[in-house]
Amino acid sequence: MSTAVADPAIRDWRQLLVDRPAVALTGVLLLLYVITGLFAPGMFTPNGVRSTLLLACPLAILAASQTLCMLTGGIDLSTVMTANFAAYVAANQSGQGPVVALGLALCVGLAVGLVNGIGVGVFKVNPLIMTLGMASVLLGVVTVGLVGDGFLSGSTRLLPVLRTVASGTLFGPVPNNVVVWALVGAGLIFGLSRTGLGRAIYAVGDNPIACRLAGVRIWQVLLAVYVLSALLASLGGLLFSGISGSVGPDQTNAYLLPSVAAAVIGGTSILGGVGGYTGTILGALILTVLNRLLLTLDTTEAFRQILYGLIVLALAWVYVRLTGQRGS
Amino acid sequence: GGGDDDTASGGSGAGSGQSGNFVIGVSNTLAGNGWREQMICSVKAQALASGKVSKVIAISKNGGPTEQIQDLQNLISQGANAIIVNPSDREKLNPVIQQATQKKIVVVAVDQAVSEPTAYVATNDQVAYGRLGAEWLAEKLGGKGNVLYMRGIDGVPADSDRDKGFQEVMAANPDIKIKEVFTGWDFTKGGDIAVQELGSGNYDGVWTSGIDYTVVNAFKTVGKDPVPVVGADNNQFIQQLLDGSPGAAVTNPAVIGGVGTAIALDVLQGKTVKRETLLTPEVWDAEQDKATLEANSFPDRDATFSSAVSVKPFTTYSNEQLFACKGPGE
Amino acid sequence: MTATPTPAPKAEVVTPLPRPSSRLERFVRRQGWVVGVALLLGVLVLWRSSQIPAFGAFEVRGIVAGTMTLALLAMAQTVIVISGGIDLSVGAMMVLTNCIAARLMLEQDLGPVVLVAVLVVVVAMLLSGLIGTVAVVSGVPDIVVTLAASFILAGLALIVLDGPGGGTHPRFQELLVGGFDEPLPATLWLAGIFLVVWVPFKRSRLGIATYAVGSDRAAAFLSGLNVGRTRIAAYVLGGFFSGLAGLVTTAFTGSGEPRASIGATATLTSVAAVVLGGVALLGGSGTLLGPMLAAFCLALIPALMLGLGWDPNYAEVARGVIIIVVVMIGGLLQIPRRAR
Amino acid sequence: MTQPLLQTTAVAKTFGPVVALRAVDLSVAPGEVHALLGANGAGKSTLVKILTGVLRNDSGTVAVNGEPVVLHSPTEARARGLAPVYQDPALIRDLTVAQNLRLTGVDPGDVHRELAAMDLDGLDLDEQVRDVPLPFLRMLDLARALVFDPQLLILDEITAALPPDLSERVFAIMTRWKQRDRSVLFISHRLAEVREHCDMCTVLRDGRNVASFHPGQEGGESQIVAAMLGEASAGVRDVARERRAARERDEEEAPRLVVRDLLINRQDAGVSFEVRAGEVLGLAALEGQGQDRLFEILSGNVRAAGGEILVDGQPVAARHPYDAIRRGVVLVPSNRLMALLPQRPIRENIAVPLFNRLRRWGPINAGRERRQVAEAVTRLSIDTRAAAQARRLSGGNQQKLTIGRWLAAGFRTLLLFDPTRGIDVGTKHQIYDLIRELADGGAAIVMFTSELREIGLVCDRAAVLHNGAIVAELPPTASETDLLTAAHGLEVTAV
Ligand SMILES: Nc1ncnc2c1ncn2[C@@H]1O[C@H](COP(=O)(O)OP(=O)(O)OP(=O)(O)O)[C@@H](O)[C@H]1O
Ligand SMILES: Nc1ncnc2c1ncn2[C@@H]1O[C@H](COP(=O)(O)OP(=O)(O)OP(=O)(O)O)[C@@H](O)[C@H]1O
Ligand SMILES: [Mg+2]
Ligand SMILES: [Mg+2]
Repeated sequence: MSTAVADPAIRDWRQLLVDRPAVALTGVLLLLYVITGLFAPGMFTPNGVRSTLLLACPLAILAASQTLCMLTGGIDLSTVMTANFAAYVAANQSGQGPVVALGLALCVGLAVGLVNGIGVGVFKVNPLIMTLGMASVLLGVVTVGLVGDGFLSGSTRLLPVLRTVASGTLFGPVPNNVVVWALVGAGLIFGLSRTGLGRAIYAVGDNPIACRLAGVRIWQVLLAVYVLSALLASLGGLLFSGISGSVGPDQTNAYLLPSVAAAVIGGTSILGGVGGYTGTILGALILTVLNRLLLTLDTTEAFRQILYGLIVLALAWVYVRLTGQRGS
Repeated sequence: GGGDDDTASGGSGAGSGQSGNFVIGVSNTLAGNGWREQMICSVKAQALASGKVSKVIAISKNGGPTEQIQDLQNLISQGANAIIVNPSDREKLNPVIQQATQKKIVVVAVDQAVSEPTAYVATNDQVAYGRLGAEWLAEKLGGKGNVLYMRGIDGVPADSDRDKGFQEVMAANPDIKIKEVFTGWDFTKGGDIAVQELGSGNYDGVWTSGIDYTVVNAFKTVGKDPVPVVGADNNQFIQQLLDGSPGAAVTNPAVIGGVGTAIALDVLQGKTVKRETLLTPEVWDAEQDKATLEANSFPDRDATFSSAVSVKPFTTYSNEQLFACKGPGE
Repeated sequence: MTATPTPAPKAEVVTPLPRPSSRLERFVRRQGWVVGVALLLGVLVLWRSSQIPAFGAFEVRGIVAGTMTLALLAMAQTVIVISGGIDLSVGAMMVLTNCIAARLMLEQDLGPVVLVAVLVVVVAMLLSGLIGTVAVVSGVPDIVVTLAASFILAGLALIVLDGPGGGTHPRFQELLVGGFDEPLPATLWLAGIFLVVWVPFKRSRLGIATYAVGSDRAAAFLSGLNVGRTRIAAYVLGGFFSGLAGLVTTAFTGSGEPRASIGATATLTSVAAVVLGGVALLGGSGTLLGPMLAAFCLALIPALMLGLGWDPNYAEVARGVIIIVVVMIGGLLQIPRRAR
Repeated sequence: MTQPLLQTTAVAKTFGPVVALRAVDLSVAPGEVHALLGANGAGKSTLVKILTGVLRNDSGTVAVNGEPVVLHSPTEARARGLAPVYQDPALIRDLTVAQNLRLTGVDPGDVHRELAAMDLDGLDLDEQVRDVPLPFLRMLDLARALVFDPQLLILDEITAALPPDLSERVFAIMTRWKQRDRSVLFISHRLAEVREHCDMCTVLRDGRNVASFHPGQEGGESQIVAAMLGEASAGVRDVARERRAARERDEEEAPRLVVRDLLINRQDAGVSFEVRAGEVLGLAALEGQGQDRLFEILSGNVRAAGGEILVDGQPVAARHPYDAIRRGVVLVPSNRLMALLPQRPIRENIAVPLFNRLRRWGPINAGRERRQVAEAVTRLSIDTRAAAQARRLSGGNQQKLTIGRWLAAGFRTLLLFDPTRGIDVGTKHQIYDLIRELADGGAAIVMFTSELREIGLVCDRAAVLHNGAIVAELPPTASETDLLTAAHGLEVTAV
């Protein structure tokens, strides 16, 4: 820990990275995109841009729910199971029309979020354990529902509206689902910085004791966060199913760790109190482009995993170094 | 597996000819997968239709060989007379299967083979699956073009076998350029990869290892015209073919479970049965086999429902029994 | 308590010594949870044995050998949690060591196979120590470091073995997990590791230091401990256990499997076992025995469901609910103690 | 003159923007019991930590027996003959006492011997630390330090938590050490102890040693107090005093906050007092008389064991600080870690209470918020250069933030717990002025202070807390000696 005052230029540069991680991350993203483009020229076509946006969208939405939880110093390990469950329910109930099907899917999110929120907020169960347990419960419920003549068995038909949202094109390289993403993103960015709830979320993550003394009822904030998180997870699951045109009981499982990674890369601290959704958006885009690069390079799955891990670790390390905040 | 058709050495005397109260165990390590669930339903349906079974105990939960070994042990402990197992590994289950046969339990590996000689094996011919689809595609493309080759999971026997059949055909068609990717037999992941590949590359045909309908969807997602896609007999894919997507379905019947059950019951009743039963896939062309496709289209079943619902002469259940998915006494 | 007035009169009052707690009280306070888990395990085993026609060596071996991996992973997680960390890479470490072992042991004689086994455990200890070092040096929270490490280890596993494969010596399998009707080897190994590794460790200065660092890093530092080195040592010991878990997997299945999802599931279950075993996630308390027994309880649930004629997938639900409820109860039990 | 056993020269230490020590010269002779004195936050404990290798000084030198040393760890310090008993017990709660001892490489048998020498051999070393009462933990800490047979025994406020009989045993050890021609560095806020048992004292103020003399001499105690307090800048001081004098008292007004027989701990006698609008009640107490808990109870953070709190005549049974805040009762804790959002900007720090209601979870009126925050910032003249993260602010500015929060949110009764701890003189007086201004604006204020002088500066009345009960109510003009006497639980004769 050097307390010596660094050269002012360096200090400014560091300060910029600390205060505006988005700037640095955008740089990383553009660089990565260009590098990928050199190997896959298709990336520079509208279609290349479009498929990047398309694939980043559900990841970014799952990462949004992770971001919210992490800002309060928690984590949500049940996001992907919630996403799977919700998407499956929507496809399973699509016969009843889009309103009922989507409503039921969001109800899944609401229920999961309420239970998580009550566990974490009211009963003060460690979020890791609470959401881990919840993931286990959901896995069991979904599988039980699927096997034999369970409540989820029977035909699954993707809602046409999800196909339209996921595969339609708004204009140029912009797919329809970016609209949903933009709405969610705008809502989150505005919500986190310009609403009372947003302020409370940061405050609870930064110092729960101070929050309590300032009269903030922490359980309410946590309940809201976990409900929002689960609703976002449901939405992510729905968009996911729209892109692939399929649902499966484990379709988003591979996105659990990337969703955390996107938030970490985006500068959200797992200890709470700092970060935001702008960074997460960039984190999700970076991971998507990185994925594409690794796919193009014909690297093995093995190499991809290793690089993935190293990059997440390196970025987290850089943040801790820059901001001088160390783990407890 | 050997080409000579010995009978399996274990379990043949187990049933001692009596009928009626057999308990059949099922072990599956991919829970909630439509194809696998249908496989289990076909076991139940066949058990019911046979009238010789009192109970089917199905363990369908996610896991690998480690878990499956335990599942098999549990089925042995529960007193099963025959076990239908979709093995998660060719070798690793051998010791526990040996244990089962020592305890006079008939073990039938379905869908994928095990190397244990005391077990019976009923599989779809995966080499033929790879070859037939590839032949269809090569012919469709006139022997040249770019093909997106979407495999399953690297190293899994079924994938290697299919690759063998596929590569045989490709060796004969040197003008076809292939780009190989692995889908992990995951519809979502396969769809993702298809979006990326089709979005930025140019392909004249796609061969899939059964991850088919999400690939067809990907054409719409990236806004390109579909090219011929070789898929499996997934219900949704059949619909897409009927709706005019170019392509062909190569059957990979999930009711192989029912086939295995029929074999197990034969053994239990003292009949002599070949150790290996190999089912040869059929190819259903979108244009030429419309009638077959329509006969095997089940619009109100699941997207991944395997449309080949019976395998004669093994299965004897009705479609209703299969759809009901109820074993004896349920 | 009164302050000394000016001028201080010589104190007449004698402050009484605290009443020493009885052995029983102490035992209940320190080992009560473990005893509870042990009782629960006993009940579950009895229940299971009543469900099936014959409960004998075959069943016992099935339970012990089948759960050994999980029990070892739970131990790995326990050590690291006690030291105040958490390791989301234990499962991936197990997968990696499984793959290394299976690859190197393929078609080897027993001698080399045993050598490989030692080597693999050493590799696991080194890697885990490296992960711990990164966590200590970088100051990045353990959870992020080990999460990233789990990707890296899973990737390495795929490099070692690009698909299911490899093999081992049949004698090695028998030595580690025993034949189908031999519950003894697996049981002896677990008991042996507990007695030979854990008990001396817990009594050693390093063991006490591990608890100290997990309980209160600042106070541990004031007591003259090298906090970083102690934390790394915990990771090394954790690596020892995960390495053993990999070996047991190799022995149990006779081959290697690089699938990452196996590791991820195992990691989460190890955390669950730790929590069920009465080890506080905050660190500094708990024993190795609790999580070990808890792993067995968790593993018995699906079999019990099957015996009840329920879909064994309800076991997942039961597992999740049990974890959450136990943590809630643990939290409630803590309240009166904290108030002291 | 003989060579000092310990000599520090210009030792300095800063924690980020907080300057704990500026330049400290300290010299301890062999065979001397040396007192280290100073107000809260003067830097005593920081110095102890530097002397024992826990912290590294930014500059300056430490010499032991004339040889300059750089200490990297407590173990190294012990090897040099410096053994500490820290202010906070350095025992790990989850371990047994014996395990703790083994950690430090101490044989439990040796400790048992030392304990026996102090007549405490009944202590069971296999007990878990969390189950041993605090005074005995202190004695254990001491016994552990003694095992090292140090040249210099460093005792940081060891007597603060000890009952008189145990304190006596500590003094006996100090005497024994002196007789063996070894030394003790003794830290205490109890001047009587210092006067009676110490040969020399050094007083720290504002991070410097400001005086060194023999405390037992005639007038030693007042000399210590003078050195500790320093000459407060008289001009500013009078502003607060004048304001108070100018206040028109309205005795008819109903009391804002009434506390009746409030039990801080179950066995206490109970606390009773009243505060009116426009009045500042000063609370004086020695360390550990239940003042922290009293404030936590008043602010709704913890529940009382019994008794009654009335706000504007209405009984309040707050289950959460929110309930108290709704009744206008707000707390400024002394520990900024309990009040700050260290990683958030000034603006969010000030605005937290504004969002503690579900109703306020919606969009923020940015303009209004900015105005409210700016007003608080201006009124407290908070330095906003490091506004992006509160943890980058200096200690004084951090403290202002915690008050500014309530200026923005509004309140009727203000609970201030040692609001000027660790703050420099200039800022202190700004805060005194502010307190008076707030009172004049109609607020009722209860202020606990560890600097008795502040009672005379800002308060209208003083209440003295001892052993969980108010033992005296004194006018602000009461001398510090009177306050101190009362704080010790003794009768104050002349007022
Ligand atoms: N780790 C730290 N980080 C930041 N500031 C610190 C730290 N430790 C001490 N300080 C600050 O240094 C100053 C001196 O603190 P120190 O504990 O040495 O005071 P003290 O004289 O021992 O006071 P007391 O009589 O209350 O024990 C205080 O302002 C304190 O807030
Ligand atoms: N890292 C930083 N970045 C920007 N500004 C800083 C930083 N650290 C300190 N400052 C600013 O420099 C000012 C001077 O800091 P310093 O610690 O000297 O204050 P101080 O005189 O001790 O004040 P106080 O009496 O309130 O403690 C602080 O008020 C703060 O706003
Ligand atoms: Mg300062
Ligand atoms: Mg101090």
